[in-house]
Amino acid sequence: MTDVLSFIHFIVNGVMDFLVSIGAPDLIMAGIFYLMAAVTVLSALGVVLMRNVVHSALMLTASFIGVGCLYIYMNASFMGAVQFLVYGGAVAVLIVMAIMLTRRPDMAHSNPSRGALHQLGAAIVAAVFCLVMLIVSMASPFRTEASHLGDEVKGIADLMLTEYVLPFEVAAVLLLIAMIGAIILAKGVSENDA
Amino acid sequence: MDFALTHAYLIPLLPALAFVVILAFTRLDKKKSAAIAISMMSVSFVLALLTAGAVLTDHLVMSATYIAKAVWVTIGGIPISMGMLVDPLTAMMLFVVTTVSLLVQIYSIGYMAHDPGAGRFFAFLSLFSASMLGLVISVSFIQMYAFWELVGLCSYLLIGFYYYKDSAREAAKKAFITTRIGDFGMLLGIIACQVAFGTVDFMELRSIVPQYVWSSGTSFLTIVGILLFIGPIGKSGQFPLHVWLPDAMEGPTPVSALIHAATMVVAGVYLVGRAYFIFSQLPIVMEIIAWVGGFTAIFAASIAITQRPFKKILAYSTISQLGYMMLALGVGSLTASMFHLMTHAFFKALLFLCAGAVIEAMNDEADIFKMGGLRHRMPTTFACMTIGVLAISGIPPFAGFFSKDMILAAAREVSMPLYIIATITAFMTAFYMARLLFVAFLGDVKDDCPAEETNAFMRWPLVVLAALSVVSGAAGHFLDFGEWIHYGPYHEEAIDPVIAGVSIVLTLIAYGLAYEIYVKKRWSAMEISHRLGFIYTLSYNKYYVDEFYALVRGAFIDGLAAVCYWLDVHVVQAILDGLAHVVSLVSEILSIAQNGQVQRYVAVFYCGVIVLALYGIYYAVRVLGILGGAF
Amino acid sequence: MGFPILTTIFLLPLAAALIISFLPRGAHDTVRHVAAGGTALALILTIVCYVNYDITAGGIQFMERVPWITDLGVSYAVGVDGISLPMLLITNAIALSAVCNSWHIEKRTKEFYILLLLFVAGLIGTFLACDLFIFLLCYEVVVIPVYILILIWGSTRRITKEYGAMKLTMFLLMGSGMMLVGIVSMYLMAYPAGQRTFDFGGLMLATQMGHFSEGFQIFAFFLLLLSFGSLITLFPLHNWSPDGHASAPTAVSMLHAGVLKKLGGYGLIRIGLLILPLGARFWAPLIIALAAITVIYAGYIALAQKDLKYIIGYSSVSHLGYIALGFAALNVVSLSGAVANMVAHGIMAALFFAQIGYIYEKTHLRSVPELAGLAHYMPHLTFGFMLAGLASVGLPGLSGFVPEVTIFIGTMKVYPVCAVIAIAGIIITALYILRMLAKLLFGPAVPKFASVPDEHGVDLVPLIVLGTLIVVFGIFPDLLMGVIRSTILPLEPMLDDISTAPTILDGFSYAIGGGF
Amino acid sequence: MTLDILHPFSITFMDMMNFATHIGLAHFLLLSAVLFAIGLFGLLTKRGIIPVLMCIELMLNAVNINLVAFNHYMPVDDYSGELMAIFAVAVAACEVAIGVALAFRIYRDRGTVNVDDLNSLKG
Repeated sequence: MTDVLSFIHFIVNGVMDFLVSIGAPDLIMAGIFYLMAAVTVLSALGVVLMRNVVHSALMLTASFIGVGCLYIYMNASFMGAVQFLVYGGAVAVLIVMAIMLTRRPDMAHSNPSRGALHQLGAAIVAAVFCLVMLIVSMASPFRTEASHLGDEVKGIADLMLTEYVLPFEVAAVLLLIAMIGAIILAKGVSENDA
Repeated sequence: MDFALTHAYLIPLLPALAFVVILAFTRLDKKKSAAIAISMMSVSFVLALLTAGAVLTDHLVMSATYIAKAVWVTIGGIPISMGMLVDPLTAMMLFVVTTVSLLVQIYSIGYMAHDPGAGRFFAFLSLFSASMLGLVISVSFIQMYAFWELVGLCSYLLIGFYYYKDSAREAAKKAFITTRIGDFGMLLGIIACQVAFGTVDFMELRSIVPQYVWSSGTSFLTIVGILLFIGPIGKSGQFPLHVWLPDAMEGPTPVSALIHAATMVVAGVYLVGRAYFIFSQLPIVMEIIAWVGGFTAIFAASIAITQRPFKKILAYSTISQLGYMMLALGVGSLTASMFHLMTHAFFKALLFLCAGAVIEAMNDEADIFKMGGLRHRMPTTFACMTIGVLAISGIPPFAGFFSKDMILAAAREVSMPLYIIATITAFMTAFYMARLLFVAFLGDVKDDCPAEETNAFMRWPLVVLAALSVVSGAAGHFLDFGEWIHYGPYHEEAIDPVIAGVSIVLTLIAYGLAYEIYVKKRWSAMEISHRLGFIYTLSYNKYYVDEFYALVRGAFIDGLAAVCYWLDVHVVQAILDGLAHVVSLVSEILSIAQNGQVQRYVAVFYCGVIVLALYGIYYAVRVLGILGGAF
Repeated sequence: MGFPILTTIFLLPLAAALIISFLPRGAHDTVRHVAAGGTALALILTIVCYVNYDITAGGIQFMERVPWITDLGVSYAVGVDGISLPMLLITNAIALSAVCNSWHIEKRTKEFYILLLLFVAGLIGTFLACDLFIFLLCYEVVVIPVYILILIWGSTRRITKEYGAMKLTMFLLMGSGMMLVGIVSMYLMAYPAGQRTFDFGGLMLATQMGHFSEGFQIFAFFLLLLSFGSLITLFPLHNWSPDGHASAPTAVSMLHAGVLKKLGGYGLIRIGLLILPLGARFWAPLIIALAAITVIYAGYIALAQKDLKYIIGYSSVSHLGYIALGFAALNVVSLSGAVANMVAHGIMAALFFAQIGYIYEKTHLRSVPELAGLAHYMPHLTFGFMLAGLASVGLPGLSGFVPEVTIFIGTMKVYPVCAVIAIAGIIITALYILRMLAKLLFGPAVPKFASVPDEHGVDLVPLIVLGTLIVVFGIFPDLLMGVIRSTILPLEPMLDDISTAPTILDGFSYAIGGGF
Repeated sequence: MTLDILHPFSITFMDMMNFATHIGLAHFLLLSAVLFAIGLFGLLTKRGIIPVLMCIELMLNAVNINLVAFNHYMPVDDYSGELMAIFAVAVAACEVAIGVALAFRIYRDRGTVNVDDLNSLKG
């Protein structure tokens, strides 16, 4: 039994060693990255290309989730959680709400684009921009080593309440103002109340 | 007597004071205004007499003058002085100007009795005299120019005194602008003097100029002299700038008397006399002066023969006499010119004041052919007028004889043609003056003639002037006018019997001719004018000089002005507007980026970002040398 | 340091504007009184300054200096010398007249006076400034109120007021742009970093020490010429001014013709000549030629005009040609004449516009053919017009005579031909001024003007203030020339030095070859 | 000089394989750039106001990826980058809230949510 087990162990070890020797963990990690990147980019393209705005919104949510996964991939699990909650949850719901409130008769063509010439121009701008950014990205230092910074949530919390306490407070105030503003905008103020 | 000399500045200052006081306080009160003006003028007159006396007793002569001056303003290191220069010439002018001014002002009390603006009139009259007196005692060209301009201003104000009449308004404008053209030349001359010699002071120039001529010749000075002479051409009504003088009759008659006799027009002659030390060095300029004067004399006389309005005839006669004075200056006789200036001042003032009396008596009817037989209605005026006519025609022993004779003699010495011109002019003068006298005063009284003898204020100045017209010539001749006022070495001038005889005979012939035509009516004046046809029309229309000027003005002033304006609006402004359009066109193009839609803004923004990023890459790679680390 | 009199003069209009801005909207009379009080007080203080100015000492006096932005070398420095003091005097005199002339404006009175006082304060500041930064600042303060004043209170005739206002503002802004470049480049060239200064005396010192190469001076002066040349309306850059006058309200026209345009001449002398003497010398023949053209050309255009404001507008263009002429002849005589003529013409033009403004306000007419025989009903107005007109013609005994003769004497020395051409301008001036006066004032009475009231009370203030100046400076010209002389005469060695420097006639290559 | 610039691109097959299998900072930056460009394209072409909002969200996400990636891969000693991303999320949440409210308001006032009709920025 032990022999068998040790054999199996040996085999597995051998396979693992083999796999490690041919760089399989990197491959798997790369595969996971590519998968998530593909989800993100393709959903993003869907957002832009779908004709129905509801589909666009779904695609947007998918893209958000892809990005959230990428955060977790980078060991930023708190950031990923925030992404899922805020984007995947709140923002997505808000946008769907907005679509519902401003709905139009023909939902199938509710996400119109501009004319071909316009699209061509926009595509050129976007493509050139992308190209430039790619060049810049490629020129960045090629680093694959992750930095080890300890517990993420603790680190963020420390920073947030020490060095960045003022922006934190300002952000809180901003959220409050945005809330009030959104309510006033949506509700509307009649001339008589002023 | 020193008092009179040191306080000669009071002579122009007092009438100026009268002007200020009247204008500020008593403008609306006729009597007070007249009283102020006349009292100030009387004091000036007394002071002028005292000054003349001082000149005689102190034996101030042309080469030894009394000067007092103070710096008026220093312009960038050049002091410009105002002051007084008293020599016999000044004294004579002061006497003449104050006398005539005073008499004219007294006369004006009567003449302006019914005019509501009389206060203003006396103010202007005082300023006029003050300016002229200031001009007379000037020590420098600049001072003279300043008062010269003031004289022009006063003539403008006084000729246009009846501002509600269009004709007066236009005449005033014409006087100012025409003399202004002369002033332009004169100013150029003065500035050229200042620039060349560093001074415009008469006494300093007097010592500099001969040296300058000796060392550098006369070519530059000739130009200066011609420029300076343009001023007198304008002011003294010489051809071709004489056109304003006849029109100046639009002013009240006392003004005409003042302008034509004592102030304004003689300023030009006086200037040439004052600056004689320059002109006499320049033969070419002297020639020009003589010929301009001679031509003006005969030209104006030929116009006067055919004119009908009383004052127009006198106006052309003034131009003609001024031509005489210029002629005298041109042929080198300062004495003759100044002598004639003095006698002319008296008899021309007399003639004008008579004209004023007559025209007022005729209820503003100026045409002599509508008068007639006035000697019955206005005997005093007639007597004075006769004396004036005799004086101007040069009948001995009246004033004009002596001065005119002196001019003829001087001309004879220098140039035969000029002498002939002067003699013909004398003949014509006698003729048209006789015509004026005969037509207006002899013959029968017209039925509707409203004329009556004038009041005392107007009558007595006539009498005084008549007396002066009788005696001034003889007095000047026998008291040796020339000993006092002369340029260069003095030599006594006796009356040349031939010249005097010829002129007297011609004058008598002219009288006879006029008598035959206009009193006896032996030949019809109409027929003669028809016979002469073309020449008559030419003369009657003043040789169309005015029309010619109107043409020139239309083409070169108004026409050019319209062209310039057109250029300004359609070229200069159009270019500017065009530039503005280019700018707005460019902005149209640029504003494609800003069509009001956020997306367009975003697109442009990202184009900008791309450019910046590319520059950033270029900067990083080329300048900083940072190369990519991905590989 | 004693009482800061110049700062007080500078701040008085601003203080008045501040007070007015807190007054209630309807209190028109109080607003007017505050404005008049402020400007009158400023005028009185200026006269005190003028009387106390030490002519024998000359130079900049009543100096006040407070460091401001020390890193850039900017300080609040004000002072007056013989050039700026007379300008300050007429600025305040014209300001008071303009305030009184606008007495009857009922449309947004409060805003009108606030803007007008800002405009005045800007003008005062430019003349007081001894620091180019302050100069620029005040110049910019001038531009904006003018635009708004024309736009709201202007009038539309041949051209719309919007067009006139825009054209004027564009020219002023273009000028200030050029000036900014010129001044900043001077600032940079004068000293190495760290010692830089905008101070006027400091920059003059830099010139004397030869920090500005000849080529640089030529370049910088050209920029200043474009800017100040358009302000004194040299020939191709003159077009904005008459249009600006025609559309502006009277008070603005008075200050524009009287002071704002003189800023060009002032700047040319103050900055152009004193800091960039070689540049001034280089461009002088060009300025002379343009000035002679301007005198004649604008005079002719004035002859063809019907609108009173255009006549005086073009007339002031023509007269400013004399100032440019006097400047560019570059000798002490002509420069004194130029400064004096700025003063004389300023008073005269302001008086003219005040009278025109009065007629326009009462009759809403300002075209010569529509007006006639005003002398019958309006003796005060007639007196004002005659005084201004005769001063304009250059009559002795009024302020215009001595300055003009001075300019002519100064110019005749160096550029006789252009001087003769310019002197011919006096004939044209007489022509259009007398034509206008004759038509406007004299001739048969027109009954429809019988009901128009003559100037009385506060309407007479411009006539009294400006008329007094005209007569006093005319009869006692040394009051003016003495002050000017105290500052101009010490320039003689410098002017002699540059008199042999190359000019544009010697060609660009020579100058630039020696410079850059 | 051209060689210098092209140097990063003169690469071998092994280099490419190595790059493809070892996920690092550059990958995330590339991903972020692509995502951003897609968002930009959408921003420029969409007519509706809500799709435009969505595209802006995409672009914000791209930026956040950058922030987190830099924090993760660069040798830093705290979580400042992630914190910035969290702030960005907070601001983005505000922006969406306000944006949606604005869209709703515009829809109510004008009856349309087309960006074409909103050109009051043009003077």
